[in-house]
Amino acid sequence: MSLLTHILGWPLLAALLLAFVPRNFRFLTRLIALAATFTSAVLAVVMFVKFDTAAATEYQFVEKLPWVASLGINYHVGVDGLNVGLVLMGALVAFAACCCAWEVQEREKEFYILLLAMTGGILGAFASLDVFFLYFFHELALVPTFIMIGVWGRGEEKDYATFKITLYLSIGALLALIGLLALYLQMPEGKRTFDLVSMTEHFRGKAMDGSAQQFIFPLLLFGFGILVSLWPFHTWAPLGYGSAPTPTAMLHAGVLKKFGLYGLIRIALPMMPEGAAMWMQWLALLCLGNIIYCGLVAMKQKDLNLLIGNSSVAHMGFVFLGIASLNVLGVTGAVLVMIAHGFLAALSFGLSGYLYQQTKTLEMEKLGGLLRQMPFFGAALVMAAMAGCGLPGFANFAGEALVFFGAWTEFRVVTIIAVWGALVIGAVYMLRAVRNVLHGSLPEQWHAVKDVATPWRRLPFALLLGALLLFGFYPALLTRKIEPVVKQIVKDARAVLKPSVTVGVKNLSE
Amino acid sequence: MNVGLEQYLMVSGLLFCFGLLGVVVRRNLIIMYMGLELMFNAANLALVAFSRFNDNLDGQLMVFFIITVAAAEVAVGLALIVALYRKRQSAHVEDLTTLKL
Amino acid sequence: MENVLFYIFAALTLLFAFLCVANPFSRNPVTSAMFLVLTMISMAGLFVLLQAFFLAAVQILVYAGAVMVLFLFVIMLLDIKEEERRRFSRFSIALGGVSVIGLGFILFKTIRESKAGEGLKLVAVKGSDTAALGKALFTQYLLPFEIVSVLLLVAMVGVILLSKKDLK
Amino acid sequence: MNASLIGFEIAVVLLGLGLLLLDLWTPPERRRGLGLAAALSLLLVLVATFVVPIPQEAVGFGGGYLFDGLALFFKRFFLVAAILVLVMQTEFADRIASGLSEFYALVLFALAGMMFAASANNFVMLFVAIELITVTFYVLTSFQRGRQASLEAGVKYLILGALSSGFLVFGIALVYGTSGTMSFPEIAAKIEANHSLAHQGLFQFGIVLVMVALGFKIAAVPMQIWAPDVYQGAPTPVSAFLAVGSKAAGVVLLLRVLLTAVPDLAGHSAKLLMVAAGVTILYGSLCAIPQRNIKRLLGYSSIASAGFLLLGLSALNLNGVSAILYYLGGYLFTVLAAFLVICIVTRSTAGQTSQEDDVGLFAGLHQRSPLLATALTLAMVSLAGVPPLAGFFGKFLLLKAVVESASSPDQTALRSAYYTLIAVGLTGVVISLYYYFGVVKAIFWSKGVGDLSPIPLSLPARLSLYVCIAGMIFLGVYPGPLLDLTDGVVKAVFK
Amino acid sequence: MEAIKQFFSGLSWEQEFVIFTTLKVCIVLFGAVLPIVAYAVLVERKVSAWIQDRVGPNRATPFFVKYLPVVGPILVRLGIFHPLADGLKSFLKEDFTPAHVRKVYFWIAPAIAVVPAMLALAVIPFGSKLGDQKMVIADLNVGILFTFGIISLGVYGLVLAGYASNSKFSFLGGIRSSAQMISYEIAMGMSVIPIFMLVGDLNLSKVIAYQADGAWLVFKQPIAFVIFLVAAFAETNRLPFDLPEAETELVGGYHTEYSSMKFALFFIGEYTAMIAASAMMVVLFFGGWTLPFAGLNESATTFAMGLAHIGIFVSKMLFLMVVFIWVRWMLPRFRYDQLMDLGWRRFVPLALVNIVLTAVVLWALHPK
Repeated sequence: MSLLTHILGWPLLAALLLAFVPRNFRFLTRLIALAATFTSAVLAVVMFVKFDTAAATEYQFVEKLPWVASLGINYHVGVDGLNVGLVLMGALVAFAACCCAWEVQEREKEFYILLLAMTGGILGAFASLDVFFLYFFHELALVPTFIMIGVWGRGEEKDYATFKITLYLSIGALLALIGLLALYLQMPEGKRTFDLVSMTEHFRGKAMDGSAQQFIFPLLLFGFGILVSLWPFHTWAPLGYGSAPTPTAMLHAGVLKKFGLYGLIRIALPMMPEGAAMWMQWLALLCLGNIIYCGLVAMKQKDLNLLIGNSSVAHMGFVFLGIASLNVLGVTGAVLVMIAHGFLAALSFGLSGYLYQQTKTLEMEKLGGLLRQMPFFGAALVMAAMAGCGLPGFANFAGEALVFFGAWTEFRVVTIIAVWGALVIGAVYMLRAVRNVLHGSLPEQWHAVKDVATPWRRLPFALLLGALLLFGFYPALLTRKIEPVVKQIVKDARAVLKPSVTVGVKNLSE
Repeated sequence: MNVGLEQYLMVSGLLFCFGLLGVVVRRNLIIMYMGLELMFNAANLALVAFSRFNDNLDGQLMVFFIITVAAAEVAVGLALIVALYRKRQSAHVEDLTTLKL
Repeated sequence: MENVLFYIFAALTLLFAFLCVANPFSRNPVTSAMFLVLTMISMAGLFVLLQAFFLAAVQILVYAGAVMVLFLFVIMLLDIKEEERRRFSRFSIALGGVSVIGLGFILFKTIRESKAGEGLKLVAVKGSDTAALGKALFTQYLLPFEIVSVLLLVAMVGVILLSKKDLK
Repeated sequence: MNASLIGFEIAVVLLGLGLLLLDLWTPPERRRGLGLAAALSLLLVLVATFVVPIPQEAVGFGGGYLFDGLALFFKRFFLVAAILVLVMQTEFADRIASGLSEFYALVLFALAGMMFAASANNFVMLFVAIELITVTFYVLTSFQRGRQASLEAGVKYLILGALSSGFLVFGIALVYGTSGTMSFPEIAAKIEANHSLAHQGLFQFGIVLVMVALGFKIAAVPMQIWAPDVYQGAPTPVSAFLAVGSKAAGVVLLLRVLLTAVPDLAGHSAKLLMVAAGVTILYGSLCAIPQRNIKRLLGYSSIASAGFLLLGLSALNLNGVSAILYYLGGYLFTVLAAFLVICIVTRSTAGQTSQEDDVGLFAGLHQRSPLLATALTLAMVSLAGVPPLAGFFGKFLLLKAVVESASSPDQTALRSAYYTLIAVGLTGVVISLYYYFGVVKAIFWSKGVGDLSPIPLSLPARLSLYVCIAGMIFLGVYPGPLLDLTDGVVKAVFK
Repeated sequence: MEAIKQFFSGLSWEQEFVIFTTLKVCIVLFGAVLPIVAYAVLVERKVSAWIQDRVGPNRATPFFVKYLPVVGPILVRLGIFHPLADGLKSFLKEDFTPAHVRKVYFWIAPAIAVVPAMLALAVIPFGSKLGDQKMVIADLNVGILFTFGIISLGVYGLVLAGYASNSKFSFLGGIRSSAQMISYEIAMGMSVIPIFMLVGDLNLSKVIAYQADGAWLVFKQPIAFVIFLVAAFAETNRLPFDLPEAETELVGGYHTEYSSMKFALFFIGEYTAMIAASAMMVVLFFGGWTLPFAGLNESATTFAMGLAHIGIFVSKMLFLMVVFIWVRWMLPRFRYDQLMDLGWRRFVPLALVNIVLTAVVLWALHPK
């Protein structure tokens, strides 16, 4: 069996196993969950290391089993430069989230089962090279999210948030499903398959009918867009993350949300260049909504979690901008941001979750001066904030810079506004948050709060920070893998555009 | 005017409508049930007329089955209505109120 | 003569049927039942005009003779008081009336337009239609016949179950 | 006269008669076991359908009875359903005041009716089979005649059922009259020979009436009103059999009439089908939202499912039909699992709450019986159409078929209608998530849980639950075999 | 005479049909049925008197008859004039309508009770031929079914009478009668099926023709005859099955509230039903108008022979009516549950067995 199957299989297997563990064996439950996620994280690292960068455009670690032959559905997993980083990120974040799950005290068994199912789903969604399984795994990850928010969520608006997130995400997923089905049916009869590789090959050779593209592309764009909280369909995100239990928020905001973006880059762009050409302008405008509007909203937040949620929506704007630019720099940057933001969002939510655990509140006005009380926590939060502002040294910087370079050649005005938004607005709310939470005088009631004490508890934060820094200082680790693939995708996607438009500037790795 | 298939169908159609009227407007279960019988009879008339004018026996056989089935249905139906009446002391549709939201 | 008889029987059938479901003078269920009996009998007349003697007899035997007696039986047994204490809701009458008239109109139109009877003549029955029916019933339609027998068994079991006294 | 063709049906009827007789010699305290015996015998019949050599395609009894792949598929379907229902009935036995053996036997007769319906090839067989099913269900629905709800449900089913029968016979009369034959293939042949027949007003009117009547069986708009009331009021196993068996019988007859008899007209009435499908889905989904009674909720959910089945039909392609069969296959296990759990849970809490069958009864179920909680959760999740369960793949196939039609070049005129329909279908799915998860929530996270005593499970019930769970998961995770089967069947039958 | 012949030969088929049918109806009804009913009542009273060792009605006399020599006193003794007096009485009595009844039905019910019984006679061939005319009012192909259909309508009169009277005795009587009649109709209907299996036709004339060719069916189908006979008692509400009007329990049953002519109509109805039942039995089991000697088995060729056939038929029928009356005074009344038990659990299965038996025998004799 391929390494990938192991990576996504262990968590699912562990979920199944947990179903048979008695309820009161709490330690065993957690142990199994941790072991499974740890295994997949380690395996993911192994995979990442063993990944042959020279052959980044090839699919590696491939496994293909026929599943439903009559429909052309195969269990087909594999990674190329585009998703290898995402799988790694997913596995690491899953492990971190599992470490942070200690805050859940009731019904642990169910929680861990759902968490593991979600993990397996996420990893499967990123590793699948079959459209059906792509969707299948995504749904498998999505549904536990709803349940976890509904049950273990917090805050007064929990039920409303559950309802809203379920509604929005289901609609998004189903729209995407229709789009994918339509895509499948565009294949000539007899050759129909859900296999992503063959589909891409097919449409590369013989472009899809223009009117079909006009129809399918927006379905995918908005279907996936809703999943990624594209403005103006983003309102579920801050609310949902605000109410979600920490591990769920980490996994969803960090990893699962990226699925929509991945789908856009992997499926929509290469197969439907005409659709892309038509809609990218609009996407560029909409992403301003994410960056500016949500940034402004984030500034107004009084609750730390809502602030992080809004900022996460704002960050998605950068990715959209990168995709909209449709050149090698922009899209590579977008993928980089996806990975970086995965670590960042997980880190932020993990931290805010820890804080909530200690103080039972996240209202920034009530907090303050916690740095003295909790040095490790404070340091981590500051670094997360810095990463969020896009300071150099963190992976976000590399990604965002690439995005802006890429976008600059395409939409100057938009880029200027976006940069302003990113630098100014982002800095304002992040720094205000840091100030409100960490600095100032320490209110009486917080004298008893404790820092993240044991190394064990510190592990997830350290891991995520480490990853952020690693890829921040050495982004080529990723870009070298991403870029060749993106080149191909961009070439496909630009197939119908006038040749006068520049195709990227130059290779980054040079 | 010479009487042909059309005239029979008209009668049958009207009969069907009357039956339906009974079901829709009346509120007494038993009378509603009578309306249903009328609808069956309308079908019977149409079937016999078609069968005879097409000179094809299938329609009459169908009538035979319909009559038999209708009789069985009436037996069960009336038993049910009686059983309900014993419990409820009413045979009115408006009184069927147990099953609500 | 057949034409005249047709119009007589048809008119009677329709009149009785109407009085059965919407009698302006009485809302007594017994009256309805009796008008239904009359409808059945007039319809048997129509069957005879169509030379379907067997079915005419069965119609009277089963419907008028057994089914309707059952109805009457039940009405009397329950001694259902007349509906008159309740008022019909105007709305339901209007709605029912309109929909039924609409349906009737559509039916009327389709029957008119489809010219169903064109070129078809009533052929006189040769010999006994009963024999032909019986033959078909026990050859071609044997299976439905047997199924109906199961159905009758079910009805029998059902009626007994529904109406027997509890032994508690 | 080719009696061997109806061997399975004969076996079932004889089994029913045998039960009625055995009742005489069985002491009351052992009658409950008769149900299990019947279930085992049916299992034998089911096995026989795999073992006995079966003709590929055969017609018998004057062309009225057709044995083909579709018939066989549905016969097996009904047998499985009946076996599970019988097990459920033995669990339900305490609440049947008298006539337990008849309770079992009637299910067998209804089963026979369904099996005949699966093979109906002319309108006489259709009518007779459908009436056998319906009349049996009148009795079954009102079987708990000590309970007012049961009786009311029976009466409601009776009136509306008879109304639909009225439509059915009048429709048959018109179709027969205009085409001059009762047989489905002959009608098709007549249309083939004379196309104006298909456009004749009376003929179309007749077909519409027949459709409406069959719509009653599958609980589709406009004949859907009975479903919630009857599901709620009927004894739980009966509701289950109604939801699965009766509905599937309606589906198979609908397929036979639409695709064998009037394939041409099916194309013309696509819009009608679409409207019915859309309205049914919306009605079922929206009305289910405020429900507190679990059986009533399932009633509305069954309406929505009927809408999805019609969705597959209105796709007007063979993949749609195959999807319908697949969906039904998953639906079988899903719904029966749900009702089995309801049946067992309400037994152990009977009389403790004023509101019977309220969703609140499931509070704390996961502590009382993890197996039951799992089964019900999986059923709800599967109904909601979430992977990796059977319901997901069924809905996936249905939607796929509709999208296929929408994007096919032959259906350009209907394209926008198909898009609307897809949108409606999606809306239905999204809404349904809400109320299905309401039940899941009640199982795991309701507040104020009172009774936490464990629920004992009998061996047959346990086995049935395992079968249902396995079915749901298998059909969701590994749809290949069943899909190949349904594809093959549909292609062979409807060419 | 010539003129009359001329007149008839000039008629169209339809006109001829109408005229002769009307004639037959009138003759049968007023020439046969009503007198027979009237004198059946007398026979009933006389027979009961003999059985109970009484004299019976022996007073009524028109003012002149008793002065006739020899014949007069005998006629009076025989009570010949009692039916006349009874008829007169029923016309002249006060026709009282109680206040609590449901008027319309109260008036209609007696009529409904009479009509079906009379209609049932329409298909019975009471002779072979007179001239060119078949001696049957309507020679239907489905004769027997028609009879059963009509007889089954007879129940309405009683039920409605019970309902209209609005008193519990009447009501119970009505309910009882409907249940009883429906129940026994089944046994009755099934009992005759073997006959038609043998004959192969539902037409009653054919049944007679079949018996003319061989033995009477009463010998071939004794079981059927017994069932039919018993069911006929039940259908006509005669003792031992006269539960609907059991005096000791229900006063007068469904006709408790009736008086005068309306009561008389019920009476006529009952006796007409008896006539019909007897006539049916004659046709079905006793060879109808045939006698197995003197060439009487053949359809009549002469006018006299036609009359003889009618005479034979009527005699057979009268004999059976006497049996009806005789039984009434010999047997006690059954209990209601016994009645139902007998019908459903004895006769229905018996009739079924009989059908199967006949089928088996037929199959054995004429294998395909």
